[in-house]
Amino acid sequence: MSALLSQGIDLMLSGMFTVFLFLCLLIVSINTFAYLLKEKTNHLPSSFVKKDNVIGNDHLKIIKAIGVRIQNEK
Amino acid sequence: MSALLSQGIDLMLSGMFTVFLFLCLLIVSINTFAYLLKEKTNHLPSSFVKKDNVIGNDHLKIIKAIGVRIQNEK
Amino acid sequence: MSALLSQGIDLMLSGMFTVFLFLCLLIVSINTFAYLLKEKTNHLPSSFVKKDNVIGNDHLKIIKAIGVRIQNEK
Amino acid sequence: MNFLDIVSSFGIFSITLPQAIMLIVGLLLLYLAINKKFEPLLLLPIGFGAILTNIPEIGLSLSPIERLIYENKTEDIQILTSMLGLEVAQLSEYLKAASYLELSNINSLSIDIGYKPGILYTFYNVAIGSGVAPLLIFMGVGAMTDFGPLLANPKTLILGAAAQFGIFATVIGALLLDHYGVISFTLKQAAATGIIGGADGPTAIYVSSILAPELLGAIAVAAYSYMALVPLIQPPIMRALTTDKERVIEMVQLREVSQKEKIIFPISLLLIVGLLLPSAAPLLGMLCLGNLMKESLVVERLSEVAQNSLINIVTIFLGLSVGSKLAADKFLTPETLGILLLGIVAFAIGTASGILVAKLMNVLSKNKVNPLIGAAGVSAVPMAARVANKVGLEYNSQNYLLMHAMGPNIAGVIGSAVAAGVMIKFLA
Amino acid sequence: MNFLDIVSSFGIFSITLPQAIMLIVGLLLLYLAINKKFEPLLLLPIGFGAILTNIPEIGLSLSPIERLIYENKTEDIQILTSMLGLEVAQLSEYLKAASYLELSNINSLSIDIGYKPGILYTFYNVAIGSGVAPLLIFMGVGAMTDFGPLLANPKTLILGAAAQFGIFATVIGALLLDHYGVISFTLKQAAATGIIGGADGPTAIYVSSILAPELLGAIAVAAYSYMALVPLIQPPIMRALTTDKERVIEMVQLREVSQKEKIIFPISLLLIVGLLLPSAAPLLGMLCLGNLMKESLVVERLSEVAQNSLINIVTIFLGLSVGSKLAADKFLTPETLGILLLGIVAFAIGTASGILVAKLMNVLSKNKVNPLIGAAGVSAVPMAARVANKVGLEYNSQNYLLMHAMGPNIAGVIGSAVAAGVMIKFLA
Amino acid sequence: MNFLDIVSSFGIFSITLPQAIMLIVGLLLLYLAINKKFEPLLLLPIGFGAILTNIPEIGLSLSPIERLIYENKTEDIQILTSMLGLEVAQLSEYLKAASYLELSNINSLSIDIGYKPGILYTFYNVAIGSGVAPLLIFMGVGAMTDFGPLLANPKTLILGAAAQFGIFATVIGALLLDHYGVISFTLKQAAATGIIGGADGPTAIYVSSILAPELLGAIAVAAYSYMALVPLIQPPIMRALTTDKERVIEMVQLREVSQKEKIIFPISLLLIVGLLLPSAAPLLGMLCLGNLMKESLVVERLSEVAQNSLINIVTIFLGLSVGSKLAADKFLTPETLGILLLGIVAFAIGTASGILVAKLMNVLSKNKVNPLIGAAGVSAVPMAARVANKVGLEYNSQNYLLMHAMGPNIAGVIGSAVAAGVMIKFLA
Ligand code: NA
Ligand code: NA
Ligand code: NA
Repeated sequence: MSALLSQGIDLMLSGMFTVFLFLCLLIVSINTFAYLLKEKTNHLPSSFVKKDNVIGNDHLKIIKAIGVRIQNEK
Repeated sequence: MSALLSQGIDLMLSGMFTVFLFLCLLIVSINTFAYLLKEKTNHLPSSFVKKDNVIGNDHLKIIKAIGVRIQNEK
Repeated sequence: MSALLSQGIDLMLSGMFTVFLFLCLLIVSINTFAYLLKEKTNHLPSSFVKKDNVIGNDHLKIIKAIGVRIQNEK
Repeated sequence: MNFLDIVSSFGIFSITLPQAIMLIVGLLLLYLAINKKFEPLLLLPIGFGAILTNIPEIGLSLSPIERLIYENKTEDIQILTSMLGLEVAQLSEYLKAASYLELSNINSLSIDIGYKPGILYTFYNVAIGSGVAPLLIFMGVGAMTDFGPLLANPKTLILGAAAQFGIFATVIGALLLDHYGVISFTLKQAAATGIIGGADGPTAIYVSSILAPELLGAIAVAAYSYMALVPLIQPPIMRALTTDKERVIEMVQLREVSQKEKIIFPISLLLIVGLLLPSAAPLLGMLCLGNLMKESLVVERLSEVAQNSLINIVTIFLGLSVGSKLAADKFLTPETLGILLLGIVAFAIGTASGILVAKLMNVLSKNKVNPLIGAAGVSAVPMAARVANKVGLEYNSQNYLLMHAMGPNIAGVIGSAVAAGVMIKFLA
Repeated sequence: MNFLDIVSSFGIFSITLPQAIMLIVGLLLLYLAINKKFEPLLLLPIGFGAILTNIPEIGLSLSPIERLIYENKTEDIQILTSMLGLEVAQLSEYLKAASYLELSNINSLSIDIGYKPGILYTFYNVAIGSGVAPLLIFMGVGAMTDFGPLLANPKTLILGAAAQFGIFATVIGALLLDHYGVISFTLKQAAATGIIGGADGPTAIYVSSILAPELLGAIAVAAYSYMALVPLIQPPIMRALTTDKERVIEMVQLREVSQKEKIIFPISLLLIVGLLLPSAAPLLGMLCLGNLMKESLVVERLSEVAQNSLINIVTIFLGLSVGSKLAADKFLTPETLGILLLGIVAFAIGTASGILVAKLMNVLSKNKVNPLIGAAGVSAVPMAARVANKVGLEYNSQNYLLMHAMGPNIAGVIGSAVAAGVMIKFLA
Repeated sequence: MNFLDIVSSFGIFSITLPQAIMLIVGLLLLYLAINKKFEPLLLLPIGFGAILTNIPEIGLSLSPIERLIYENKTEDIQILTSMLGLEVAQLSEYLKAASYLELSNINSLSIDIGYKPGILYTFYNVAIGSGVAPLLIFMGVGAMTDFGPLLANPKTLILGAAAQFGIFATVIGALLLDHYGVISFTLKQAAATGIIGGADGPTAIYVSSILAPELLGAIAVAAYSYMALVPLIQPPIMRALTTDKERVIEMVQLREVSQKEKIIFPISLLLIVGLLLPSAAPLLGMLCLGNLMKESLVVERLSEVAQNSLINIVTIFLGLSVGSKLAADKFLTPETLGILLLGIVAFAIGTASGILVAKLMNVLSKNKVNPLIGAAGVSAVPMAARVANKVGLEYNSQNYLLMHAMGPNIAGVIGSAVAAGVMIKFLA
């Protein structure tokens, strides 16, 4: 294998390694902050959480509506 | 006549020649494309063309209205 | 007193002198133009001036309303 | 330091008479812009820039070396000349002969000695020296222009060509002034002066920044002022050169122009300019780009920004940069008087040429044009077209010439950009 | 001067065949942008810039010295070589070996001789050479991006990582082409070519401006064209690599994400990139800045301008600058063919990698993901996410994958910026 | 290359403690901007810029030669020194003594060796080094400011003058710190520190960029932070220096100001600054230009863009550029501590001076002013005026001082720009 090819493979290995490591660290960071912030908002009354679900359903409707529009666009 | 003046006249002649030639070429180009695109849209029903005239009248009204406003502005 | 300190005091004196002189000149200029422009508009009918007062009251109301909003904001 | 020293160091005690005169000129431009609404978008920042430029002591429109010389501190001049290995007396000769590279080094040295470039000098270099600002204005103009009236009646392009005669006749006029020793003009300067007749601000600035930057201030001021004066300059000429019968000619209603034609037009104009007159390609190319962004309907974001934020930002800098060329020593010259004189001649001849060629067209063709719209060929968009419309209405109150005049009016923009290209090609 | 001389001096008579071909390429890009709506925001100005660049005679994308050589006037070349103390024959060797400082001096000399930098050359240097334009675009993208879907389901970040395999596989592909003597690529050129697989315009432009500016034109055109072609490129691969059962997988509804999480995300991303891979910090940093301006809710003025006026203005200059790299002699090369070929391979491999890793994740985890969203990991925001949604709906008309696909889609932007950082770190 | 090598090359392993501290400072600024709403328009980009600046390895705020030295690769340093004909050990001496021209050449050489300028270094030079950004902010501020309240009651200008005593007292304070060996300040540095008391961000940045760029970061951070803290800093001083009787004074209603007066004001201010204190003309001139564009009512397009798109774009770059001056080695110094300390002193003295002179005016004039509005003379527009209004309402719930306080508040902007002009005139 030529030196150039071997350098390319080195680049690929270190590149993919870094990309995965980076995004995994990002996952860890996201999950950590999600957990920490959840902790803090856990004291909210359950009625608030329910309301949240209702919003969730609205959200779903919106997503579907967007989807339909996109489909029509294409 | 001084050299400078004669250069100026040269500039004038080549300038006016180029300006006219340029804009004449542009006229040819505009007419050509107008003709080519008309060819394509000639298959439209005559009712469409009539409608076009009606739009034309609206157009005229708008122009007159603009004119009146401009007159008032001045 | 060190040379540096004395330079600082020089800077302070000339600075404050210039600032005051500058803003005083600005006061003179503002008052002059206010006077000159008043002269010109003095020929307006008194009804216009009255109207002006009415506007003034509106102005006051607006200022109060703004004040209330700012207070609430804080 | 006592307070008298401070007072005696005030700028007013070092002002020169020419600077004082230029401050008044700046105020006059502000007055024309604000009270008379003379092209305020340009004349307001130009007038303001003129005042800033002529503030004493500070040299806001000067390069570092120019500031060093303007402030005239013996000590600093000696430092510079010793750095350059010159005698003090040799400096001005050296500077006159200096190449671009040497000047750039001298400016660096002057910065070392403590002279920063003036802020308006920076604005000028970035906005006009680079050529960028007039080009971006042209892009914005393109994005704001509807070429429809021109496409609907392309033969009115001829009128936009004819009116450019004002440009070249003025070049000859300037050279005659030079020939008879009244005011001296080089060919480049004469050409830059002539372009005022194009009645198109960015074109005039672009051309003069290339051919005669020393005259740019006067040329831009003349161009914008006379554009604002078009309603006064043109009607007498229009009345003198037309008969009552001609003035009431009603023109055939313009046909509808399809969107495809509007899209194809800037592209074909770009190709024609690219293949015929590459030196006009920057100006006309940017006009075409702006218009294509508008008409293509697929990049509304870009079209919108080109005709709003971007053109407005650029206009501020363009105006201030033009103002930076109104320094007393460069503006208060016989050339400026000549430019102001020749500029109005250029407008008049352009107007006349447009009208006369319209009359000639009527002789040759059965589809009559109202010769009043020929006057719109000088450009001064949209003022000249409105003037044609207004004068037309005076004689025939049902005869709205506005749309018909827009054709030669816009054609005049293209025409003067072509004339500019010819000048740059042969003289730059 | 007679009129024949004038006509014979028209640009068309000095056009070269490659220039003519490039004019057609420019027209083709305009056609794709306007009629086919292929990423018109970029391809319209790129196509327009390509035409401007290939206008004969004028060299709008050339530096002063390049213009001097392009215009090839014996006299001027002699002046320059005598200034440099060289024989004419030595000039091209000298230029090849010239350092940055020497080149800058040579350009100054060329300006002295009368050759100004072309306007597109100026645009390129300011917008891309400095790195500013792609960074500002990234800031605007950040200000327009809602990272919510990604924060709601962070494991989809894995898919955005996986799809970057397309980048590196393409690097190897380019090196194999070089190895077998088909088309020669250096490692830097191969890397810049690979980044097309990132399916992210600003990243591709940023990387190639650093690693292989000579290929930037082809790389940017390939990147934007293939991004526009994603709806054609991806579906066959998506169908080939998934089973009917997989394609109908419905995913758990995304949880609500709090504003605090959205504020913390760009900050933590910034810190991670700063502490891991500083070479990716300019790109990702600007993305984070834009996003933080949006999500912090305290600087709406800045967020608004970043995602409107500023990004639109920058897009115009970026497009024209990319177009300036489509000069005939640099674009009509075997490398361009190789880049166009490798670019589509990169997209295909990236798509496949995303899908396959999604399938692998389903093997390892009980919370199933629909592998179609893996294809969105290539980025091409938001096109690839829409494609995933559309293909999903074909098989399950109640299965809206759009929001789920946005996670890997945006992750793909981060992933390719990380890949870009690695390349810059090891190769720049 | 194995994966451990890759990991060990991560930026985190080359971070220095000062850099880590500065990352925390950057986060703190973001926290203050976002959570505490401390002047977020500036502190958010400043904080973000601070983080970018202190990312290890990459030197985003460094010039090419600084990056070369920061990365400290023996080989590259040797190449450079051999190019310069120096020993390696001589380099740092050489750089210290280098002139502007030499530095520019050294930077070119460093670019040749492979070190590009950091992106924040570029931003700083374009935005602040050139002086452009603070000036454009001032233009935008002018276009947003209504000078009406000041024109209606011009004697409140005196209060705007009085409050500038905070500036000069702080200069003396800094020199005393130097005198007693606590923290060393040069006169220029003391002046730049004093300008914090102007409570005006762009003025502080403009002055410190000219007099003490090495302190610009700390000065700008102090200025904006204390402006945000005005509601905490001022009220205790206001209460301490006024009696209950004074605080309830109701002021005569402001007269109407005609549009003509509003148009004439920026023009006469421009002339006064031009004829008295040209060194303040750039700052005040741009303020006047913005205001004239607003009040003239003839260039709404320009006024609109100056107070929206343009100022917003410039703010982003200004903030990042200020952040670029928060490099660890320049910020973590005793001077910074001194600046933070002196800055709050400056605000306090300015506040007190404004109040005391208002009391003095009441002794001399029968038209009483409420001394609370004297505190607004420090500027910190419009925060200090709001504070005056709020404290006034606490003691007299019908007494709206807001409009009355706007006069000295805006006068304070003019006053500190004049003070800035004096400093630049005597020290630059
Ligand atoms: Na014209
Ligand atoms: Na990507
Ligand atoms: Na102040």
